[in-house]
Amino acid sequence: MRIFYHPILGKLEEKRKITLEVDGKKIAAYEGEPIAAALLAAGIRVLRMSPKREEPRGVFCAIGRCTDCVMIVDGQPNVRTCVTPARDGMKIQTQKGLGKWAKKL
Amino acid sequence: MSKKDLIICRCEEVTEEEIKKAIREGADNVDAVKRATRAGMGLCQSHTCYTLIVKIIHEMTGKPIKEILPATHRSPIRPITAEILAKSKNM
Amino acid sequence: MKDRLKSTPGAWVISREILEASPGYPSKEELKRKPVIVIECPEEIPCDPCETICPRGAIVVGEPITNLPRIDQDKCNACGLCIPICPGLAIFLVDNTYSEKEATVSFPYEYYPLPKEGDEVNAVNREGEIACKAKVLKVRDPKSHDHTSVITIVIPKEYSNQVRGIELQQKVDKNE
Amino acid sequence: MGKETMNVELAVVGGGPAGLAVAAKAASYGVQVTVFDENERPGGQLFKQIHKFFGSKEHQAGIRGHDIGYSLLSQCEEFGVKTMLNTVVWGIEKNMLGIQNNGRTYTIKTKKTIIATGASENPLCFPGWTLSGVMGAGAAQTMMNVHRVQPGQKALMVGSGNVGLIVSYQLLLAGIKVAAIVEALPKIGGYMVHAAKIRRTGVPILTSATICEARGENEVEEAVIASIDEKGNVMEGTQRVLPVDLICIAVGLRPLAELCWMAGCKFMFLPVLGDHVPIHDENMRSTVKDIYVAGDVAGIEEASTAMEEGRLAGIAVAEELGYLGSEEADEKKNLARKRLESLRLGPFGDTRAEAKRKLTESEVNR
Amino acid sequence: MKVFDATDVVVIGGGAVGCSIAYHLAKEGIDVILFERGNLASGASGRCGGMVVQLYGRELNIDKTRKRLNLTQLNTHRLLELQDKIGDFEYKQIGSFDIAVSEEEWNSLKKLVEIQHKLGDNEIELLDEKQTREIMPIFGDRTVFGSRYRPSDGNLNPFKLTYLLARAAKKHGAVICTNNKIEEIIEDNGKVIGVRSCIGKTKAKWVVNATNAWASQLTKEVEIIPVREIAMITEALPELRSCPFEARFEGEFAYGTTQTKDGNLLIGGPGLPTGEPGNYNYYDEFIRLSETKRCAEYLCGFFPSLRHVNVIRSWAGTMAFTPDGVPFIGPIPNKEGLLVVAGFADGMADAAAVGELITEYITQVKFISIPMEIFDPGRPCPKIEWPHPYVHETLHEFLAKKYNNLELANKRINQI
Repeated sequence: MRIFYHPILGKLEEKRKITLEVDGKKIAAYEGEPIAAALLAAGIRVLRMSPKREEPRGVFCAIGRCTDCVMIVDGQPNVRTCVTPARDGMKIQTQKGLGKWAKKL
Repeated sequence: MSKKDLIICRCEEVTEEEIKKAIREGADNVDAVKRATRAGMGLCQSHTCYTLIVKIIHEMTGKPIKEILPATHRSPIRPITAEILAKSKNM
Repeated sequence: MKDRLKSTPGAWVISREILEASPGYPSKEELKRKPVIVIECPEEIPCDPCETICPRGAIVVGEPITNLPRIDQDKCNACGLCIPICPGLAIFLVDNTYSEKEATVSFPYEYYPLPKEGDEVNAVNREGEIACKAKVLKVRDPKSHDHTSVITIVIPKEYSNQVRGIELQQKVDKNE
Repeated sequence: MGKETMNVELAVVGGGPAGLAVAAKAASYGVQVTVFDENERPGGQLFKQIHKFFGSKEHQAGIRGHDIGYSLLSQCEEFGVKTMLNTVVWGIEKNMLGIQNNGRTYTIKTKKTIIATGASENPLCFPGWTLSGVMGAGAAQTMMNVHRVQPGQKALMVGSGNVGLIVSYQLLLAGIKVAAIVEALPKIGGYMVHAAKIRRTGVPILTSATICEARGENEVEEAVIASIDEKGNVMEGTQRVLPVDLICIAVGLRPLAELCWMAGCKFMFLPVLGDHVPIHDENMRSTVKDIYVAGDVAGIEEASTAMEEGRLAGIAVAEELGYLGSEEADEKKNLARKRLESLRLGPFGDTRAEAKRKLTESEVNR
Repeated sequence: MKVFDATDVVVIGGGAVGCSIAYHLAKEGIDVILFERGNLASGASGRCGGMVVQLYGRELNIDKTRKRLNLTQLNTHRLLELQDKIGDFEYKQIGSFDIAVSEEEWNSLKKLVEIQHKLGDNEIELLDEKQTREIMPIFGDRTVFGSRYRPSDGNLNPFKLTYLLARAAKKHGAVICTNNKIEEIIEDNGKVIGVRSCIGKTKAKWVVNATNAWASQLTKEVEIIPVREIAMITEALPELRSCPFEARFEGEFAYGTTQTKDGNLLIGGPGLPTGEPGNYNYYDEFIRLSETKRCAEYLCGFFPSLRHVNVIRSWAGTMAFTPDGVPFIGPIPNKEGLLVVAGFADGMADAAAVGELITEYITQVKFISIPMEIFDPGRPCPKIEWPHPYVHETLHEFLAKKYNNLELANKRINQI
């Protein structure tokens, strides 16, 4: 959920709205905000399933250090969504295990 | 979830039990635990689990915490694609 | 499960005795006699904006900066400038002279939404427990306060020593 | 940017409170400064800190962290500090930094380097801690204060240091309910005034208590908490289940010092400053030539101390580079040190002041 | 008597080779203490590709092909058996390549394979471009002329091999003592009687110096040439069809693509020593920015389709060579009780077999499995192929010769 009004920070600044495609579904986002924030705003908190135990994971450190929030972004797995800015039309997928590469390796 | 399955290294999904086993077998520092279990060898390069491992080593061996150093830090300290790393000259 | 989670006794707050013994706390007589500033700041933190902002020099921290703020109630005219500036939100204004049976308490408040003047609200004590009903007398939120509003509520006089705020105006789940 | 090698007089790694303070200060004397920061915007943790700062007027007390951030930024701009954002410093080798920016890597050759990379949060592990919805308190803070997104609807805060208390308060400000704050020690760790303002909203603070487990199918749905004895063992029968979807871990910070380790800086173990801390002298100079440290990376403290350390380092570097006479520099450095000293007064600062003394008086500095 | 006072055999060095020796000895009921100055696998065993390549190099070892192969072939068999006994160390026989990236290289490779066949190395295959790409499709559109291929080569997880060997050794009664540096091998009248470390003296009937790149520091009689090695690791990737390879890249020598079970890929090559003239450091484990980058260039160069993968770390380690390129395995003349096992550029290709051979030597005082003369540390070691590189300038020449590109070597030297 977005914090549209914050008692200290005031009204949410209007930024350019963009659309992300997450596992085939379209969600609205603001340009430049971290992908993870956009997903959180859309109520998507499970970002990947771990490779060995296939357990759900989400945002943990939010500063790009723990690498727990990695997802497949535009066909590339292991993208740290908490520090990767959202851009219009990005295709984002929940990463299962090591993830599938769009490009043939 | 049983305590036995408790994950310490989130990236490589190494459990507390596996780490304790390595310590029982003689690994008494972060680097040795890493070599024995892969804890800290994942994407984040031991950033998150390192202090947890230090604590376990300390509790099991009694080694003072100040003597348990992190594993060696080497470039790149954040994941960077090979292409970007390679795309530079004059280094 | 249904019983409310309670704070561990003594976990967070220094007893009222200590609070009242700290140099920023007015005496019983002063509390009775006039509107007074009440500083609930019993820890030696390096901090002195209350001293800096006071136009009458009534609040003194001095050197070292970790001194507890002292207040000279004779110099203080209870203007309340120190309330919104305190980073700890630890300064209040208590006026037991408001009417025969009622007192006012002014306190800093940063939550959204703000109550409106004239609202009937629940006044809470330092533990967040509802102490009594209150009426919102004033809501001051000028730019200079930088989003720390100062709210004045009217309460029965006997609660003036314990009421330090109001229940949050956002919806609270009563079940927990 | 065409060239792959850039010469920078002073490279500042990290554009948080310390880094920006160094940059503004050094640049004000004429040093050519470039700040490198991994984020899309500078300010580091300052923009998360929406509360008013403690301290005195010189420390910008009573002003909110993010506003201090804006003013530091405008100072940097005024003095011509170059800021490279979205830029990862991925390695260091003597007077060279390896950086990545906009899909390329560059080598930065520097005369002086300031490492002001700040801190990262300590983890706490318990069954279920990998579930989505368990996150660092700082992570939750970033999401709500910087990105304006609620990280959950109802939270449990683990840890009652200043971070735990302040973030709990900020969760409330963001319209998120806080079910409880649990603290393993018998007393809260942070300032009483922070605890007091949270308590006024009725949020319970449970000391000698811990989180036992996070439960949920895919995300956190509930947290199990319990009382612990003096040895830290859970007391049977005290477990309680709280329906929460967010568990914030606030069990301390530690210096984010990878670059210092890589550069070969010598360290000292000082728990009160967070962990192993790079040894530095009273000018914030590390044990490696031309490398300085400032802020949390040089020991976990407050943002206000970070900025003072930054100013101190900025003056020292300007002097070293010949932009400032030694007499003038000494005078300014002493003022900065005085301000630092005053921030380290009192029961909360004493131990830090002592630890800092150990660092600066370390033999390896001689 | 205390544990460390006396034993039958002291093994110095806790890499795969040392641990293998300890394991094989202990299995035979021999008292053995292994001393490692750091952690297990903290030397070349922890900084290598885990490649099990039975015969390296083009110019080297040709005349010794068969003899050298005796050992590595034995090792290949033993690794398979060992995996059943001590646990899974991810050993896979997936083949290995020596790639020709130019017409000229391709021609010389063809000749080389012919010679090898004549020498009795019947396994080695010559694969053309198409065949090479079939086995390793990740070469993409990279120019490949062909390759030399050995199907029974492969790779393993060197950490696991080392730790499993150590664990098995302990199970059989061996004592493994890490973080304890041996300061000196104690002698008495031309006879080795034990070792000295900071925890005191340990008497032993036999001392095995298995410190590889560091062997000369304890045993002056052997000349070991340390060569810095650099490598880079990628993030874990889904399983790729790849196998260990060596190839020239812009004239430099590179190797890699050992994908572990966990999915990470490794690629690297030799690095130059660091330090100042007169004080070069061949053991420097700091990887320079330019070296990390160089490894990334290898990856992008060989496998264009992998250029988008993340690099997560890099390292520098130390390989060891002997002056003639053949490891030293055996007794030191006139030093009764002292064995040296060192000079492995690729210890994984020897570790299992060497453990067995040393055990045979100690228990029966003779080699029984394969002829060992070629590995004799006391052999005359002409320094023709491998000039002494302790002096930086000669290493420079050595690299130039090895890369067959003096200009390039000069350039690399100037970068230091």
